[in-house]
Amino acid sequence: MNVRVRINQREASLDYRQDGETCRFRFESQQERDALVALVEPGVYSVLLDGGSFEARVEEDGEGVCVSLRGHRFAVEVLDPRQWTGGGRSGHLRGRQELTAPMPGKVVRVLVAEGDPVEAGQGLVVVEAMKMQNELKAARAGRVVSVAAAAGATVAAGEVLAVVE
Amino acid sequence: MNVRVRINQREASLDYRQDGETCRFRFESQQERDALVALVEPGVYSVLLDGGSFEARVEEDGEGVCVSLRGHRFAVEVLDPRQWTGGGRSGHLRGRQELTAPMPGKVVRVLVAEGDPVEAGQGLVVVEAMKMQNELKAARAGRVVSVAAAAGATVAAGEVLAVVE
Amino acid sequence: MFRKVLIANRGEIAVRVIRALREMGIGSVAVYSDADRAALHVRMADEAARLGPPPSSESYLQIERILEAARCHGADAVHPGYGFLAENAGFAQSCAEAGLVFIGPSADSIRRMGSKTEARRLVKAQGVPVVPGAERSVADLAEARAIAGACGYPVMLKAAAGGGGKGMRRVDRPQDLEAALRDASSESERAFRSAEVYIEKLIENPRHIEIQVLGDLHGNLVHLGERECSIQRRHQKVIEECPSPLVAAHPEMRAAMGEAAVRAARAAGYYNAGTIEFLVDAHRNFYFLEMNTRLQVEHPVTELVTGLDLVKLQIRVASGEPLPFRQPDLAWRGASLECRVYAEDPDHNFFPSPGRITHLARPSGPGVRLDSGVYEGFTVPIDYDPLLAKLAVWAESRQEAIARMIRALEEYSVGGIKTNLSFFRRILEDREFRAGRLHTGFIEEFLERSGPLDEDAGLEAVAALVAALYLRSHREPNTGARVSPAPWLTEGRERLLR
Amino acid sequence: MFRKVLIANRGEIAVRVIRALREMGIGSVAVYSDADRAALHVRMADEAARLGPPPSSESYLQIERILEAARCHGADAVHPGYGFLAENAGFAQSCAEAGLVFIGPSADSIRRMGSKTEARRLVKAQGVPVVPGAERSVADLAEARAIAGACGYPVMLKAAAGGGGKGMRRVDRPQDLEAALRDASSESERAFRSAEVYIEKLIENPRHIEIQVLGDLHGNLVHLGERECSIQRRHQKVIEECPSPLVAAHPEMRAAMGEAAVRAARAAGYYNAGTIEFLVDAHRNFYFLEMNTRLQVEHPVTELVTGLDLVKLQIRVASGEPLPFRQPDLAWRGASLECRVYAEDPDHNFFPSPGRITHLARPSGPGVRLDSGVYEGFTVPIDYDPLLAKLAVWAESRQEAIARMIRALEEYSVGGIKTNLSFFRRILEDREFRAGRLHTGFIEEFLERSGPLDEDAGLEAVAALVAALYLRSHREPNTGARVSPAPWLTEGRERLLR
Repeated sequence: MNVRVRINQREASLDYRQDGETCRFRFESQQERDALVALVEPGVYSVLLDGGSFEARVEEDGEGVCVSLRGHRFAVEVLDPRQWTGGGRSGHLRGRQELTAPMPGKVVRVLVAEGDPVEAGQGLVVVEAMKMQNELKAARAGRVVSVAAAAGATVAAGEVLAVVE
Repeated sequence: MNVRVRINQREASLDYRQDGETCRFRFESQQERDALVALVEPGVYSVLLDGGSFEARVEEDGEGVCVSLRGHRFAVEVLDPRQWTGGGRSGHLRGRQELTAPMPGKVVRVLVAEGDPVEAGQGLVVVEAMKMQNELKAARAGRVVSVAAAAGATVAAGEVLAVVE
Repeated sequence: MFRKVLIANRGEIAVRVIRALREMGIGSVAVYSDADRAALHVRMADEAARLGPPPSSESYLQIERILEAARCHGADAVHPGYGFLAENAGFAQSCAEAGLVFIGPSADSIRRMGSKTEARRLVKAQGVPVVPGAERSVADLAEARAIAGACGYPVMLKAAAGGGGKGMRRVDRPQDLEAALRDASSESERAFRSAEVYIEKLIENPRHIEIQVLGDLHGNLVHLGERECSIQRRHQKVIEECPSPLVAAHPEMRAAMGEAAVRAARAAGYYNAGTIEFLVDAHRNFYFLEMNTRLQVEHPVTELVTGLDLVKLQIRVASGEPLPFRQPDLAWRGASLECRVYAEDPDHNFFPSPGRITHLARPSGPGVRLDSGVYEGFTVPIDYDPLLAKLAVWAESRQEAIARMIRALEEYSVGGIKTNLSFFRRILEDREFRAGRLHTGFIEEFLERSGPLDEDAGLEAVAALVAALYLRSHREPNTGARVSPAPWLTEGRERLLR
Repeated sequence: MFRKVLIANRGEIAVRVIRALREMGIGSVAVYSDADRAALHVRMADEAARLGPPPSSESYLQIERILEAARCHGADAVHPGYGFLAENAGFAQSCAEAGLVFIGPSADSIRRMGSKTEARRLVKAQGVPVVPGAERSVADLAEARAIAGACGYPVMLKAAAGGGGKGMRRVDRPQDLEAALRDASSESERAFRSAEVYIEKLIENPRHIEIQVLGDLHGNLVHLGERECSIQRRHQKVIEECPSPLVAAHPEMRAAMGEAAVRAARAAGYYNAGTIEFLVDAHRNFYFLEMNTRLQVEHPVTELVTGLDLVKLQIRVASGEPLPFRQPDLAWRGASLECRVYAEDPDHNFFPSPGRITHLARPSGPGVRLDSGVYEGFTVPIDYDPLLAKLAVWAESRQEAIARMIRALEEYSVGGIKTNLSFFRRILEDREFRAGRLHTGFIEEFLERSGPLDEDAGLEAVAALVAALYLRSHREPNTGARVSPAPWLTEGRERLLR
């Protein structure tokens, strides 16, 4: 199976075929190699490759997965080759920032209003969760096009609080 | 729901009805009481009853379950009231002993032959498992009616090795 | 000795106390809010009593309900843990009035040390050095300006009733004072129900070194040595250790600080376990900061090095037993470190991350101690502090303890929620940390100077392969376009950690 | 120091060694049989090499394959653990010839101490007391009869190459000698590939107390105090502790036995870690039993009390470093106990119980150390020793350590297979055990005198309710008759445990 993957923001090719525990694969232009892969616990793979023993823990992370491996973490998405057109999509979203609540909590203060210009790093909304106040900041300069958050409101993780363009 | 249970060889009645986390129940002739029951992990129940906190771990054990509770273990079967006729069945099997392998292993020696009389406690078959030799003994006196085990054979847990009547 | 003790707390500290009680043959009564019905402390206790809805104001801070639970369950003593009501003199008083032994100091000691300004006056009178600043809370902005001006900027604003870093603000310039005063007061009001704030001279890059003290009801009072807690983020301790690398290099400091701590505690008529926190400047001068009139989160590092069990000793002295040792009997062996494992996302500005723990692998083996309040399948509530567990190690030397901690962290993983586990390793491998050059601004400096982790191309190939195998078995064949992570989050992450 | 070490073992001891290597920054190479592809030691090691099919004769005992793996992976040393090839002089020799450092004593020391009869001669010549008996293996039944008659019955038959209780038989009467000799020889042949057996006078109800020794390549040799291992079943240690309650009551014994142990080890030119086992009679006379020329299963209790890391010290001295301390530097603090957790059914005559672990709850918290070789989901193979894990605790006193162990055992549960976890608690709560009146026949006596556990009617009600709730959600409505457990098993269980 030949797929393209995006690994920590970088795109790469992966060709692999599985035959029982053995997995013959080629990553990018590296040599073709045989890995022995065993699923030892749900989401945990033991990989023996070139004599090395690697334990990889996979967790769902949005649309992709997060692979923890020897203290390193890799965000990996497997891209559908039929849909992949070479990065046009991410450009499409570039101008728009959706400020989402990173965790469930309570809105303590809204620091901006619709139409306000904001600078990169400017605080937009303060959310309290787990006894800590957390200021959510703008990643880039822009203008606030909408504010969905209201002081005192309870918000769920991922809920859009404001949009900046 | 009114059921009969067999708990550590003793038969008893249990009447219970569940309403969310609350479980109103009566065991034998005890008072009717409310327990708060939460399934906290697969097979693990947290029970709050009369102010006490009880953690019960349930494991499948043959046809019944084994409940571990504060260092005690209870073998519990819930008996189908339609089938339960008062102990006639266990009497039916009383004369026959099936010697089964309690664990997978290898038969090292067979110490008796068909037709041999055996005494209670007499060794019948030696099975090796996990680097230890284990002598399986007769629970009661009787006569060997069949021997299924052969030295050198690999046996599975529960496999019948010999029958004594 | 007590027959039954109610633990007026939750999480890992409630579990810690239950374990001690069990080993002492004393019954334990847990209390819980509706968010904690299935929490580990409820599962482990002998008995349990519901307090109320999830918010701590309606449950763990409800003094009357806690006393009622103690009555119903026939408890004869109460252990407050840390946080919640642990430093609430009114609670200690109410326990006494209800005929319950409060396992901690007297209400009077809590009151005297609980007011940071009174505590300053008290210990200063005993000749214990204090940070220059005001001896009382500021009345208004004008007074604050005057005091700050007299100390000289930068200054620190601190909640008079405070602790745990809440209600604290650093002020570098006069024009920032007003906003900082407002923020500190309101945070203090929320956290401690007191808006009182006082001002101290800010000591630049101090070390935070504290002394554990322990006293009985018979006038015996000893110190159990120091802990260094300079590794903090937003005034919250993150990594603690014993011995302090500074004290290890200058052993005379332990006796000097210990003696000052005992003097300070004695001035407050102190008994049971308590901690005197000091700031230490670049010249190894130490200044009284505050006293925590309770067990500390980081007490395990002292236990590992002294071989004592502080919770059992708390219970023993509360029941009237004399301390079983005197100062010269104490000995410190080896080195210990503790990491506080929080439900927070280190890759995303340490935002809290409550939720269900879907996977939990826990470290063990030689020299590893895990005090955890959670289990696989537990839902970490949004309502309380995000502390999940404390991972402590002991080894013969600090360098070995660091290596052991890194090994233990490799064995530790929590799935379903984010934790700061990966962050510890980065600090523990830092050259400055290893050299013991610590100060309370360490983490901020570290975050600024440390770049992104190097990625290993060999590991990348394995990660890609495993991800592909996982996704093939966990996902429907994909026919539509995937949504990429919001550029917002990605860029915010990069910027914030730079 | 070494760059990479191959661990020629499996299970908890392989995990133990890997942890030490990781903390020392040394690479680790695991080896595995096909039954252990997914075993914890393979998962945790940096590298792994397959040896062969499950039977140990085709995998963990395959010297050539192990050496080949070490070569392929570039290991420069081999740690043998315990069991398998740990006391195989030929293996130590082969390692040396292959240019690999064997982390243990010289092949020559193993050989001299490995022959129990030569060891007796060797240490006797140094004035170390030995149990009366033959200095060499018995040639035939006639000679055996003569020696046994001279010693006086009862006598013990022991494998000359033995260890771990295999190839041992107690003989009470002359007429039992022939069968016992045959059994002991064949068991020894299977276990050690040597049918040689020797005879010793049986000391009635002795205590088993052993001394840990440690030596470097520069002639330094110290003892690390004693361990008492009197709690045995079928000559397999079950619970070990340090200090020995007997030695704690008679402190002069530690120095006397330690000095004898060092003398015995020195006679064999010993270096690295080893253990001199003694039997101690009712008059506190001690007799050399044998030397184990390797790390012991029960080494953690010594580590917890001395604060030393025996595996790291083994590695250090093997690499040529001198011992970092001398005899007077050593100190013992507190008390430690260890329980060996086996996959066996204590309610059913301790039959082995391999299989898949469907559930695993592990103890932790203050003073608890778990050295485990398994995880939830692992299938315990039928091919090896049933040791799953070792649970050790440390506390300030023996009584506190016992209470702590009971607490830890309550937190520990293994599902899917049977274990002896419930059995420990019964022993730990026994009055004789608590009083420290131990001897190697303790468990047999205990099983005879202890009745069935009292059942608590209050708990019965809870158990019945939970079982009903569980079965309703896990079973199809039951329409046919259930099969009751075979009367065979039920009655066998009752009888055997009485």
